[in-house]
Amino acid sequence: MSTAAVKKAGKASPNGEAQVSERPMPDRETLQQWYREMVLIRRFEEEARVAYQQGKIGGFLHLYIGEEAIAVGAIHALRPQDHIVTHYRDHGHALVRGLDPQRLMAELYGKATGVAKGRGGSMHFADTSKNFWGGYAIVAGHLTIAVGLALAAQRTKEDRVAMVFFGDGSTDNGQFYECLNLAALWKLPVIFMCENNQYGMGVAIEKASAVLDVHHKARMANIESVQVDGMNALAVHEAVQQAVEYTRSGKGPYFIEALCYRYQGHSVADPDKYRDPEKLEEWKKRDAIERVRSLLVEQGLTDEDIALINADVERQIKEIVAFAEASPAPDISTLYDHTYAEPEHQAMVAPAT
Amino acid sequence: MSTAAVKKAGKASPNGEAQVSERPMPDRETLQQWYREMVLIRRFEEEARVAYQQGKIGGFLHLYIGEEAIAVGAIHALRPQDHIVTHYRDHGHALVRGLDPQRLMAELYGKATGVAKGRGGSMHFADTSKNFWGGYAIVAGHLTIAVGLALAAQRTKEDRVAMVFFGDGSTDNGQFYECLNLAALWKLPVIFMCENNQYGMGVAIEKASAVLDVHHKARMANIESVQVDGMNALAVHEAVQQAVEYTRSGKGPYFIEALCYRYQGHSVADPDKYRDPEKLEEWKKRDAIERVRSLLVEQGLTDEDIALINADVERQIKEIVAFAEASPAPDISTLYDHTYAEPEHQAMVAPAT
Amino acid sequence: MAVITIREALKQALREEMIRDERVFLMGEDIGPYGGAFAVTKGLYEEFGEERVRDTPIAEGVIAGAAMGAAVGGQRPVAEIMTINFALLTLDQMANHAAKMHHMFGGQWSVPMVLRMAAGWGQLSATHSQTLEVLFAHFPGLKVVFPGTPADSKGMLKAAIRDLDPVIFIEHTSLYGVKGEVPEGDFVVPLGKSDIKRAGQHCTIVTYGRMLQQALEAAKTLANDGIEAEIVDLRTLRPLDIAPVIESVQKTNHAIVVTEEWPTYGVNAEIAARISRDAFDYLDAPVERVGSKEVPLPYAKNLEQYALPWAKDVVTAVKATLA
Amino acid sequence: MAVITIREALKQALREEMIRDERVFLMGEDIGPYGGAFAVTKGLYEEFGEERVRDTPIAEGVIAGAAMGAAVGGQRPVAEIMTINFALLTLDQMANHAAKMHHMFGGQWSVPMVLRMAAGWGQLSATHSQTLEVLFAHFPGLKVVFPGTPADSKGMLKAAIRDLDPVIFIEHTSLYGVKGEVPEGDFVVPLGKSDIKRAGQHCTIVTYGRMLQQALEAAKTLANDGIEAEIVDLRTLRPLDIAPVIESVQKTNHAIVVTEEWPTYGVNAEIAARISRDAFDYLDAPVERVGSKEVPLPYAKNLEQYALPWAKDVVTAVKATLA
Ligand SMILES: Cc1ncc(C[n+]2csc(CCOP(=O)(O)OP(=O)(O)O)c2C)c(N)n1
Ligand SMILES: Cc1ncc(C[n+]2csc(CCOP(=O)(O)OP(=O)(O)O)c2C)c(N)n1
Ligand SMILES: [Mg+2]
Ligand SMILES: [Mg+2]
Repeated sequence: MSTAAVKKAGKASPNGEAQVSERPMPDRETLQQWYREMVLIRRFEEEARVAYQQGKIGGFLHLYIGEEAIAVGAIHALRPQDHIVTHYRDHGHALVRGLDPQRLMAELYGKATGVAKGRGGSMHFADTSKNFWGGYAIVAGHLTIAVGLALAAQRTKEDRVAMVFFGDGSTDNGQFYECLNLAALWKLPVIFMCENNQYGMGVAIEKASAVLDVHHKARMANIESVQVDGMNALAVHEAVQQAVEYTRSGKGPYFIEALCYRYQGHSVADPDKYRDPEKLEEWKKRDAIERVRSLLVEQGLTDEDIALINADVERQIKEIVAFAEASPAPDISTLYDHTYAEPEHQAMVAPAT
Repeated sequence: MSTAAVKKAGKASPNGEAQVSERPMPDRETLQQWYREMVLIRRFEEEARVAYQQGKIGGFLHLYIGEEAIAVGAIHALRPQDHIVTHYRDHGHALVRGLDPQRLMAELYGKATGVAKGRGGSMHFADTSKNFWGGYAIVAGHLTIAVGLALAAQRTKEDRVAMVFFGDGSTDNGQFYECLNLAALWKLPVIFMCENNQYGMGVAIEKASAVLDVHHKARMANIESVQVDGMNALAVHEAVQQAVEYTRSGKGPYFIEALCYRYQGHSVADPDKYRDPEKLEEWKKRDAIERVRSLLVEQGLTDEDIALINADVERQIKEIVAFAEASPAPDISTLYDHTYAEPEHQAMVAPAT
Repeated sequence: MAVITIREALKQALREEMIRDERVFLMGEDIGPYGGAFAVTKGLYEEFGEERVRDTPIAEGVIAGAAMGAAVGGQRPVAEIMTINFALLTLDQMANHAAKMHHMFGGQWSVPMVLRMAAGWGQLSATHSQTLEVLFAHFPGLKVVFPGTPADSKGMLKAAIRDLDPVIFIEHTSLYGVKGEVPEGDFVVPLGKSDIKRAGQHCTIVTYGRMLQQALEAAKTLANDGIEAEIVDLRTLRPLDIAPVIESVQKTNHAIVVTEEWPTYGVNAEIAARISRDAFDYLDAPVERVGSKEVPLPYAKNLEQYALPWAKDVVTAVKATLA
Repeated sequence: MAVITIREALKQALREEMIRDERVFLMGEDIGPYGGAFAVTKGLYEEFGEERVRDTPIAEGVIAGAAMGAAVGGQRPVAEIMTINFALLTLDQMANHAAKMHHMFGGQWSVPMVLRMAAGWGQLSATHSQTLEVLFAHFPGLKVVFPGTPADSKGMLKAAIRDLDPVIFIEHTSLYGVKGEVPEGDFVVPLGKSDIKRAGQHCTIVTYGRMLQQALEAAKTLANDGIEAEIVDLRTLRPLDIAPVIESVQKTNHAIVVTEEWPTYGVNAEIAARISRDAFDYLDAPVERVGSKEVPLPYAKNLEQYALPWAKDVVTAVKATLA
């Protein structure tokens, strides 16, 4: 394998100094899988966008397109028992974690077969069997859940870490800070994974944060932190491997800032008039999927091999959409379901229909 | 004047490096005034404690005894137009700012003549004519008020800074963090004055904060910060002078951590069983009043001169208590007063009696 | 009179007050170049510049709190919380601080600030679909305004900005496009006054906000069946002007309270309780209550629409009451 | 049966549940070596150690939030918020997250946590004297418990800890010293059941928390005048068990709702509205409401005592209703 590629991956050490990687490059099968997953995320979201424009999907639809390297690099450095909590921009994380794509699309369609039975929609993907504890829509509020999951793991001495995804905009919120401090104080096994796409909706980070190197914020709580290239799945992967090792060894939380740029508006409804199109083009030149594709080519895959993968994704996308389309809407009679977990209290709230 | 004393005062530069002071030492009159104020604070509170034990004062009574150097050093570095906001441990700040001590004691007694007409009590001293915008009892919540006052000053281009006092325990709260970030981002003329007495009620700072050098927390928001000896009024004064100059010049907020130790429990009701009595004795050896007293002696005051000051304070204390005792309780008919400032809405809420 | 949308009415109010008074400024998330999440502030950044139209970090506590402090310092801030769901993060500032200051310090100063926020839904799922006005309305010292027409939106926002006390000003996302006549000139509608939006003699519908529009629609349907509903629009939830409600019920002898929130422990409950007591001898039937079904609002469209209250639910409730 | 204080009853509940279930742990400000601001946890740190009795920073958001996350992760956290006034800082966590999770994710998991907090006053002035249970009770998905006796305090805290859903457990500082009989053994009182605390035929007093004790006192005074009040203790405010209330009013034909909060938009309103509707044909007089005067509570003792509701106010209200 080429060490050049790994150097390019830019493994970074705690507190930001670049280091030469000693980790082996992921093998070809792995890279192929990553490539396929990133293409799946992108295609899944493109289809979702179409369905949204057709009125089949409602509410907000926040696309992850352009940021795929982060989910792929990060989540593959976790083990199945590790917990994941994320924000509303959650499609990528859910797909990489292996949630059933058909049930995810069904959730977008608001169908009874959706992962949240159509209750959550785009912002609230979850599957407890995958230790995927949900996407959340209150900026920064969900960080506490990851801190708590890490606390549970610490209490029971389980070998688990909790990873939480959030945006740069979240790091100006008080709940973020309280989470950093408690996690550091109690040495909780939580990895803070900041997807710094440099905007919170239409507000540029310069207009929202007094600190532009977001990972520096972790240091106010004495938390090890690193900035990585969020367009590069390998770089993210290495950083997260290192974070997981650090955290599993009982040293406490870890903070990773992955620099990236979303390819479209904040949500599908946002015409994105506040960003410089040229800057966006610059970022697109560093496209995460393209980067892994060219690594695969370096490693001997032909254009045909890659076309085969793409075609397989297309086939799957068709199945996904077909499943969502064909699924039934939730039955009105189920509206009150799951208001309470305790059966007797649930019985008190569900009026006879 | 003795430069030694000033060096001893330990002027510190932004971000903590010690510097040799170039400022002149306060003159004898000034020092005498500071001495008198510190004695007044201490005696005022001792009297209040007695009245509390006699049931004449209710609620919470948080004493400032041991921390007097901070109020004196800090507030005398401000100008009358500068705003002050503080927490519930507010007696010292109010007295130094020149709020009428008789009306302050009357407030403790819950009398109509109190600064807040008996509505606020110990935790809520205020006098708008002194730009003293109140003590507040929600930890960290009041920092926003100072940030807003600074914003008002910035908007109107008034030459004013806002100073906010708060404890170390407050610096673990999300509202603290949001205030730092906004103040830094908008370069607001606010001085954060942290009274680090190393405890938040019965919890030692080590059990509450992942960062023990509290002023380091300011740097995460790119705010200049310094740690000073909070037992030394001169050191505090120098640091605040420097902060005011910095902030007035438009450079934005400034953060000062004054290291201190309270001499008694969190409030009068706290038996203070969780702290090491020996450590407390160590701190008492560095008593703020003693320190200024010996400076005065160095400058030629005799024990008699000092006894005269003390006696004058005693005389005043008697008047203060007599005023509070003699004042009437608020009339029941005034209960609804000031619920709203708009007369027609006030009229809607005050039922006919 | 010009016919404009509620969105336009709100913007006019902001703009006119900003021109009238230098102390008025705006702060909030995405209100600048982005134009506001619901485009209410669109164009104001361009007109007034970034000093008076201030984008903020995503930090609701300090948005409310710094606005409060600026008000204490003599300014007239209008802060925007993008949606009422996030306003839970401002409750400490508004309820523990802004609501208390005037009283707790013996009337020395007041807090002339406005906190605008949008209630609403639209397949946004449970955390983004709440109508939580009652949380603020519970606190003496706060004022809570929830207008339902373009004229009231403009006139009451102007009144709120001029008001000496802290005002929670609630808008509804599904109302922004609603059109209506708005008088020209410096049009101000006083806070704290309920308003009869439709006269009728058979029953009284008490409502505000989005449900005012639904109630008006329901009244049309009912009129076809010969039922003339009187509609009392509360507009201000605190301080509450209940007299017009009681007078109306004394005339109609029937009352239906219609709110969008979960009725349990909602504004709905207070109004029903007040009518039941103050018009006790006039009521020919129990006060009926219409609101959302008591579940976190689901994403799926059919569930969402079913859980929310509509004109038809008002019609049903009125008929049940009159039956 | 042992006669113990509410403080002791609460501590017993915590202690027994911690012994019974390793997953139970405590977290909150000053609950460790300090023993808790109101001494409820005194001794538990010494008995269970700092892993299970965790002092926290003064950061209510993450106290509630980390407890919630630990519950999601299979633990049974009991978090303490020193006083309910600071619980405004937990509303986002409790109302936007804990309350919603079970429903919003289609029932995949639940949030078995307890958030304990003390309401109360005592010359603490406006920001430290609130009784804000209604803010939590408004949210479907939350459970809100407010016991008024030692037995209920112990039994319901144990029930709350074993409950699968998020429970807001409210105590009252002026009740901690109240004594009463508490059954021995593993004594659990189910949530969601109102309880007749005194039988009577002339009027129904609906109450909970501190006002239960005041109502019991009032009932004694009334009995001297030949008035037998029936007292219904709600105990759980959500889910609300209203049937015993309605049944009682059907018998007594008179109802008085007694709460310590500001009645406007309070729990008080909901109960009054429900009685007025569901017992419409049985009421001989309007439902009377007793609560605090609607101002931020002042520090001065005379004002404070005057603003708060007492047994004598209950007596007055009952007599007015029966007049
Ligand atoms: C507490 C809160 N405030 C405001 C919002 C509205 N809002 C939703 S997403 C968003 C921007 C968040 O930016 P960032 O954290 O950087 O994530 P990104 O969308 O860029 O991935 C805002 C302001 C919210 N959901 N929650
Ligand atoms: C938000 C909030 N949480 C908890 C409390 C209870 N409380 C009052 S003072 C205090 C300790 C504060 O410590 P610190 O900020 O260091 O100030 P100090 O009392 O040491 O001067 C606590 C926990 C409160 N008043 N507000
Ligand atoms: Mg972002
Ligand atoms: Mg302290």
